[in-house]
Parts: sequence; C-alpha cells; structure tokens
Amino acid sequence: MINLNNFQINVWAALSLLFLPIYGTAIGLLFMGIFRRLSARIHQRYGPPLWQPYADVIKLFSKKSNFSHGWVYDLGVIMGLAGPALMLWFIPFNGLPNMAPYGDLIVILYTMVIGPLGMALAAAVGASPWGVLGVARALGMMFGYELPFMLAVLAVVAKAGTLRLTEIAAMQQSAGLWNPSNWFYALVPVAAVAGHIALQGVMGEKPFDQAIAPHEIGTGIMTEFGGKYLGMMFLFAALNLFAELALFSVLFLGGGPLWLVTLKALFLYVIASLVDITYGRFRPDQAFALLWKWPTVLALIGLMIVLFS
Amino acid sequence: MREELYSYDLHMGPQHAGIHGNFAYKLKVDGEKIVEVKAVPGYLHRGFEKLMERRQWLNNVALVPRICVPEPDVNEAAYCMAVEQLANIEVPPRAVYIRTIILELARITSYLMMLGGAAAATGVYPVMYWGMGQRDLLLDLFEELTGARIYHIFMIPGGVRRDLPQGWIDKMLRVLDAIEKHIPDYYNMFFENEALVRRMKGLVKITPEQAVEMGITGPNLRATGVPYDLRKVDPYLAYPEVDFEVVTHTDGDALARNWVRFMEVGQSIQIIRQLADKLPKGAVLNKPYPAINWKVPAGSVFVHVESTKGEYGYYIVSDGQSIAPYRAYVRGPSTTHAVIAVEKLCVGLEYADFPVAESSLQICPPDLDK
Amino acid sequence: MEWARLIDKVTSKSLWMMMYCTGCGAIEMPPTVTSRWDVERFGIMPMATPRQADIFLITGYLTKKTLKRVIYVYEQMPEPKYVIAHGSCPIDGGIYYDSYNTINRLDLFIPVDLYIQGCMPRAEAVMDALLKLREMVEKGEANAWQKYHENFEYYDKNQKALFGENWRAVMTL
Amino acid sequence: MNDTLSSLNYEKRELRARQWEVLVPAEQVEGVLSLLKPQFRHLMFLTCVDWIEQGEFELVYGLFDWDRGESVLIKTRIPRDNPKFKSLRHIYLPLEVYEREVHEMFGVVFEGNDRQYEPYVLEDWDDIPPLRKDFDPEKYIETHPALANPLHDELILELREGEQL
Repeated sequence: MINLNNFQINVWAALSLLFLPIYGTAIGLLFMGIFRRLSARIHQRYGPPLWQPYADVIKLFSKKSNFSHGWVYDLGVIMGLAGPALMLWFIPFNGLPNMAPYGDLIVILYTMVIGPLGMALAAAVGASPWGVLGVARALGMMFGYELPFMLAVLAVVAKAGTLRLTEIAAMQQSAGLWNPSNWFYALVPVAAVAGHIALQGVMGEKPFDQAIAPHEIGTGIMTEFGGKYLGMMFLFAALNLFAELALFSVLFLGGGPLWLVTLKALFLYVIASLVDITYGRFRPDQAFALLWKWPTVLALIGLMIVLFS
Repeated sequence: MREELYSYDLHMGPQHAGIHGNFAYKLKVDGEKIVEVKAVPGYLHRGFEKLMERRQWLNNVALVPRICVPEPDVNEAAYCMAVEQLANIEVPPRAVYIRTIILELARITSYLMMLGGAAAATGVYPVMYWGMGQRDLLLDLFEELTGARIYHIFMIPGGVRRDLPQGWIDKMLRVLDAIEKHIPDYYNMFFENEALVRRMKGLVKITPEQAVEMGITGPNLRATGVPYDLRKVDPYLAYPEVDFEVVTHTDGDALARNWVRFMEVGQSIQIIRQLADKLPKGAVLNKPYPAINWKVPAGSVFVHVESTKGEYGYYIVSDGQSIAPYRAYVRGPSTTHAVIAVEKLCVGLEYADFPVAESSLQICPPDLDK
Repeated sequence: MEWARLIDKVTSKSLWMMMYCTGCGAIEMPPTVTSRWDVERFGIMPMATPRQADIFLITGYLTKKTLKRVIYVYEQMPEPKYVIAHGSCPIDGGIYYDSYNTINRLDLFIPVDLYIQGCMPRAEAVMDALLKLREMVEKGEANAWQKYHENFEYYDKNQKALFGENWRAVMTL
Repeated sequence: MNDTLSSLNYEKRELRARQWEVLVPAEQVEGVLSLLKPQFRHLMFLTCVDWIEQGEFELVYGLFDWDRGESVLIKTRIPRDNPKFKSLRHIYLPLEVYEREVHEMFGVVFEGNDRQYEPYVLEDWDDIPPLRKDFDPEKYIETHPALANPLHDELILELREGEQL
C-alpha cells in the first residue's frame, strides 16, 4: 500500500519533477532531428542539421495564431502535453527522486492514454473532416496496439510477480547494470518481441502511422493545427516519444540511470526509424488485423510460457 | 434515410497530398466506404485549343509541351507528326531516330517519377527520392541536348532543331547504365515491400473488356493482359525498326499497373541502346517552309502516340488559308482515366485506398483540362 | 526589439513551404526537395496543409478556378506568411497572356514577396529564391503579408471584380 | 481496310497510313457507330469543329481498332444555330465525358446525356462557349479587366508616348 504520509516535500524531488518533462522534450526533439537526418541519408541526401526541430518549435511558437476552435481545442492541447509528463514522473530512473515509488504499472498504462486523448479532443473539435477522420483512426489504432502491449506487459508482471516498476527495474539490474541476462527481453523474449512490435504502433511509426497519413487524410489529426498549437503538438510528440521509449527500456531492457535509459531509448528509436523509413503504411483494417494477429498471439504465447513454466 | 444520416462528403483536392496535380474529387463516403465519386476537373484549364488557333503553326511547337508537364516530348512529337502529315514533309531518318531516342528518354523520366509517386502514396518515400535523383541525370542529358530541362521544344516540323552534340550518345549510354544498375533497388523497395504489396494487390481490378470499354489506354490497359501498345499496333517513328517486348500483366490491379510501368523502364533502355547502335548519318532537318506566315495545306489528320499515361493524340484541322491551325484538339489519356475509370471503379473502395488507386492509374490533370 | 530579431533569425532557419501545384512549375519542385538539391538542408520542408506552412509557393499559371482556392488557402495560413510566385505566368501571364481563363497578374489578388522569373525556372532558381527569402526573413524585410491587412480593400475589390460580389459565400469545391 | 469499313457506302478518304475519314449524315451516325463497334472497340475521342462560314458544327468521332491498328474518323455535320445531337453514350461509354466537354466548349446539346449540364472545366462561365470561332478572348479580357495585366496597357501607352517624342 502506498502511504501518502511518507511523501515528503523534498526540494530535489520537486526539481527533478520539473526537470524530467523538460529533459524528455529536449531529448525527444533531438531524436526527431536524428530521425530526419537518418531518413535523409537513406534518401541519398544531406538532411537538416540535428537542431532543426528546436528551430521549428521556436518558430511555431513565434507565429501569430489567427484561428482557434474554442476552449476544448485550447485545453485539449494542454491536456495532451500533461499526459506524457505525468507518465514520465512515474517511470523509475536510478538515483533520480521522482514519483516512481508511489505508482505502479497500472497508473502508467492509464497515463499513457491521456496524451493521445487530449490531442484527439483538440483535433476532433477542429472544423476539418480530415482531422476528425484522423482522430477516429488514432483511437482505433489505440485499441489495436493496446491489447498486445498490455499482454506483453502482463507477461513481465507475471514473471516478476509485482506491478511496481521500481521493483521490476531493480530485478533486471540485479546481475549488474550492464549484464543483460536478467533483462526481461531475455527472460520473456516472445512477449518482448510482441511488445516491441506493438511499440511501433504506440509511437505511431509506419506501418502504423494511419492517424497522420498525409497522402490519405491530409495529415490527419494535425490538419487543423498550426502556429502555437502545432508547436504544442510538436512538444507533445517529442515528450510522448521519449516517455514511451523510456517505459519500454525500463520494462524490457533493464532501465538504469537517466542517461543509460536515454541511450537505450535512442537505440530503440533508431530501429523503429529504420522500419518507418523503408516500410509502407497499412490500411487501418490491415493494421488492426496485423496487430491483433501476430503480436497478440505472440504475447499470449509469451504469457502462457511464463504462467505454465 | 441512411444516406442522409451516415454519409458525408470528402473533398479530395485540389490541395491535398494524395492527389497528383491540381485536380479534385468529391467523394461521398458512408463510414469508410466510398459510395459516390465525382471528378472535378478544370483547375488547369488554360484554353489551350483556343490558344493554338491564335498562334502560328511553328509558334505552337513552343506551346504544346506545356499540355503535359511530366512528359512534354510526346506532345511535340505528335503535333509535329500531324503537321508533317498535313504538309507532306519528309523527315530525314537521322531525325526520326533522334526523336525516338528523346521520346524513350522522356518515358524513363516519367516512369521514374510515377513510380515514386505511387510508392509515396503508401508512405514509401525512398523510391521517390531515389527516382527523382536518377531522373535528374536524364534531365541533365536533355539540357545538354536541347538547352532546357523540362520543355525541350526540340522537335519541329521536318525534323529536330539541331544535331546531337559531340559525345552525347556515349554520355547517354553511361547514364542508362547507371540507371539500370539501380533497377534492383527500386524493385526491392517497391515490389518486395510487404505493406505496399498488400495495399496494392487486388485494388481496383480491371478486366480487359472493362478496360477497352472505358477507353483505358497505356500501361493501365496492358496491366489487364492485352498487349495493346501503339508503338506496335500503329507504329510510328523508328519503332518498327527496333526490337522490344510489350510488357503485360494479367492481374489488372494497382500492383500490376505499377509493375508494367516498372518493367517498361527496362524495355525503354533496351530500345535506346538499339537506336544508338543503328543511328544513321545525315541531315536532321528538312525545312521546306517559311518560319512565319506558313500556310499548311487544307486537310485534317489525327496522329496518336504512346505516352507513359496512355494514348496521346492530336487532331489537327487546317483550312489552307490561315497561318494558324483552324482547329487543334488534344486527346489526353487522362480524360478517360480520371473521369470515367475513377468514377466507375472507385465506388465501393475504402477512402483510405482512394489515393493509392488514383496514383496507380497515374492521372495527369493538365492533359484533361487543357 | 532584440527579441524580435532573434525570432526572425530562428524563423529564417525553419521555413515550411506549401507547394500548391497550380501549374507547370510543380514539376521542378520534386527535384528541389529531393536528393539532387535537398532543400531540407536549410530547414525548408514541404508541408501538406496550409495551417502549418510559412511559405506559399505558387508554382505556375493561375486559372480563375484555381485562384479562388489559392486565396482561400492563403487566408488560412497563420502569419507571418510569405508568398513566392514561380515562373513567368503569375508575373504577367507568360505564354498564356491572351487566354480567357488565366489571370495575368497575381499581385492584384494577394501580395507577393518574391518572384522567380522564367518558363520554367530551374531548380537552382527556386533554391536561390528560397535562400533569398531566408535572408529577407532574417532581416525582417519579408513583410508582404502585412500589406494584405493594410490594403485589404484593394485586394478585395480585385477579387470581387473577377469572381463576383459574394464569391466567398457561394464557393464550394 | 477493314471489311465492315469498306462495306460502308459513304464518302471515304485516306488521311494517312491506316487512317480514313468517313462523312456520314447526322441521322445515320448511330447506326454506323453500332455497326463499327465490334471491330473498332476503342473510342479515341469525340470533338467538334466550328465551320462558322458554312454555319455548321462538325462532330468528329475517332474510332480505333486495337487488333489491326486502323483508325477511322466518323464526321458528321449539324446546323450551327440550335445545335442538337443524339447522345451516343450507350454505344461508347467514354462519350459520356466527351459529350460533356463538347457541350461546354461548343454548346452542342446531346439529348439523353443528363451529365452534360454539370460544369466540366469552366466555373461561373458568363459568355458564349469559348471554343466557338466567334468567341474572342481579347474582347473577353477587355470586359473582365481583372484578368488582364494593367501594366501591359500602361507600358504600351508609355511606348507610344516615347515614339511621339
């Protein structure tokens, strides 16, 4: 049981709570820069400098917004940004005092939904039909990837015997920070692979980027976003990206201090980017079928192996 | 009742990433299914046919390439052939070969761009980036030959404007080698790409009877399994003297259409190599007419050529008295593809598939709007 | 004041453009953004919707039907916004000067920052224009969008002369 | 020459290799097209020529035989004032769109084609159909000054003044 009386207001904890979302956003934007550079190299061109996303965001916030679609639109964007920030507070990093001891996986999995929901809220009140279609697709996709991802997480929980992410992380590091033999990627490999495939959907990378498919629905949920709203969307995307990758690293790749988790996240992201750049986009129903077939079956098998061994 | 409650209008275009060129479709969508498609052309209507009646016969050579931007040379070729037919001008054999080489080079540039566009519709961007890079090698060749990258205005009635520069043929063959070397890359990225193949397989399947009935031409027709290629069926220029295969595919779906386009790149390279081997010597221009105030004898003729999009033709009428065409009609392949085929065949698709289907038909709106 | 200069400097490093494929010029856009010239090196990137774009590239001749949509798209873009007119046709009608369906001058209807002349301009010319616009933005000189506020009566009068009094109300696809 | 084609008793002329024109009276076009359809399966185009001096529109149907590579242009004349013709889209499907185009560009009414009244490429057109010979684009631009380039006139004026000086 969580005893809230134990929660002491600590300057360091407060500072780290403030620091984490900022760090996550900055790293997320850097990742985006790396992605653009990487895709440029595959396209046989130079590509933009790594700091390009930062300039983009500053420019977007400097633009005059000549439109709004009411308070839900304004609030949805802020709610979107709050989701991944909250999620990051509950992910344990070695030696960083945050709220990880006071929450467990259930809390995190719920906070995961807040961000996309907020953005969907904002996009849905926008006047563009493409935005609404994008929202419908994004929420649909959420159903698609949540199931295999949850099952994969469940396999980890069953193996670890606890829902506390701090304990899961500590368990993986018991053989040493650099020794992968206790990582859940090695202990429950089948479920981990399923989770990895679902992660592609969680991040909205191809082949699961139906929500923002530019050639089909404009750019989907982003159609009506411009200026400051798009800037917020960018920050949300960056923060969400880092939070999701960090969660996966802590769950399956051993976690560790913040810098190590960042490196692991970068490794995961480069793999995801390579798939994104060279792979096509499925139709929504095909993507569903794919997500509910292979990763789900794999995750179930992984769960079975854990439960019956 | 259900229609009123559940269906809504989606406007694809004219400013939409999934539509190639300045064109629009009004879709009526019920849930995910398209129940009605209406083409909305005319965003590029410049009144070409009227303009051509107001320009002199030779001035029109500079006007016609603007009708189709991705592959302008077919316009020059068809227009010049029609005028030559009316005025009874003999074209020197070397000029005929040079024209054929240019047409085939333009075919490759157009196909590289189309394949990139079709791949980009499903999110596979590398094909587009690579194809565009390679296409530029060919544009450089054109630039050296004609002085322009896009609108060459190189063919005029009676031949071509000037002879090939020194060493151009060798350079061209080297460029073709470079492109041929990359063909497996395109193949792997396009036809071995799981997501792309799954999206295109079985999409907008056309039977041969349907295709002929709807007036579909070009690679879209050959993808249904009939070997109808104007270069073989109604041969023109130097095509009877070269050896090439008409690429066909029996599926008739989006993947087959792109496959035919892809395989024709290889055929075009083969054709150009043969032409470069056989290139005759001699003059390149036979110009028995004045540059201004030329009166072409009265008559009418329709000349069509095979472009990358389909049958491209010019129906030219001369009354023998004026210094301009009395009437010039452009038969663009996109008229039937964009309006008839899309309106009839895309009903029942999911709207997500619409851009993929549209890009697989390769519609080029300027030749429809004119 | 210093802050605004800094913002201008950053903005000049990140310009997203919307390429409305209005005419022939659209064919030289893909080489500009793809491998050969790779305009993304300079932070200039194509965008799919007007809400997200800074630069509005008008790539070629404008028919009456297209011009309506162009004005709509222009008004949807958040400010500051820059317009580059590409090719001879938006300048003086180009080869279509006597056509009944194309307009001869774009800046009667919306303000234009930069023109690229030629038919058609090469990809290098487009690059040059984009870099020139970058410079102008950095120095705070690309202010054509303010003209649209200041002289709206003028533009509105011209638009109404071409499309009729209540064209905004009756416009559909 | 194709058997069906040579059996037709109309005025025929060879335009180029493998291409003929056949002049058919307006009321017999439907019969000729249905007769030729089994062999000339592909309709290349339908267009119209405005012979203003004779006061006639000439409709041209271009048919193509995919197997032999032969093409035939069926030409027919209809009166220029109050031009009416029967829609033949039941014979060749693509005629639906070509008739739309001819209707918009020349004002020929194709009876039986309900889609011809939908606007095709023109929007808010307020003059006679533009491809008719008596339509003058320069006059149209004069009456729609927003289409023109005002600088043109100023430049011309300047030049003229310069000449006088």
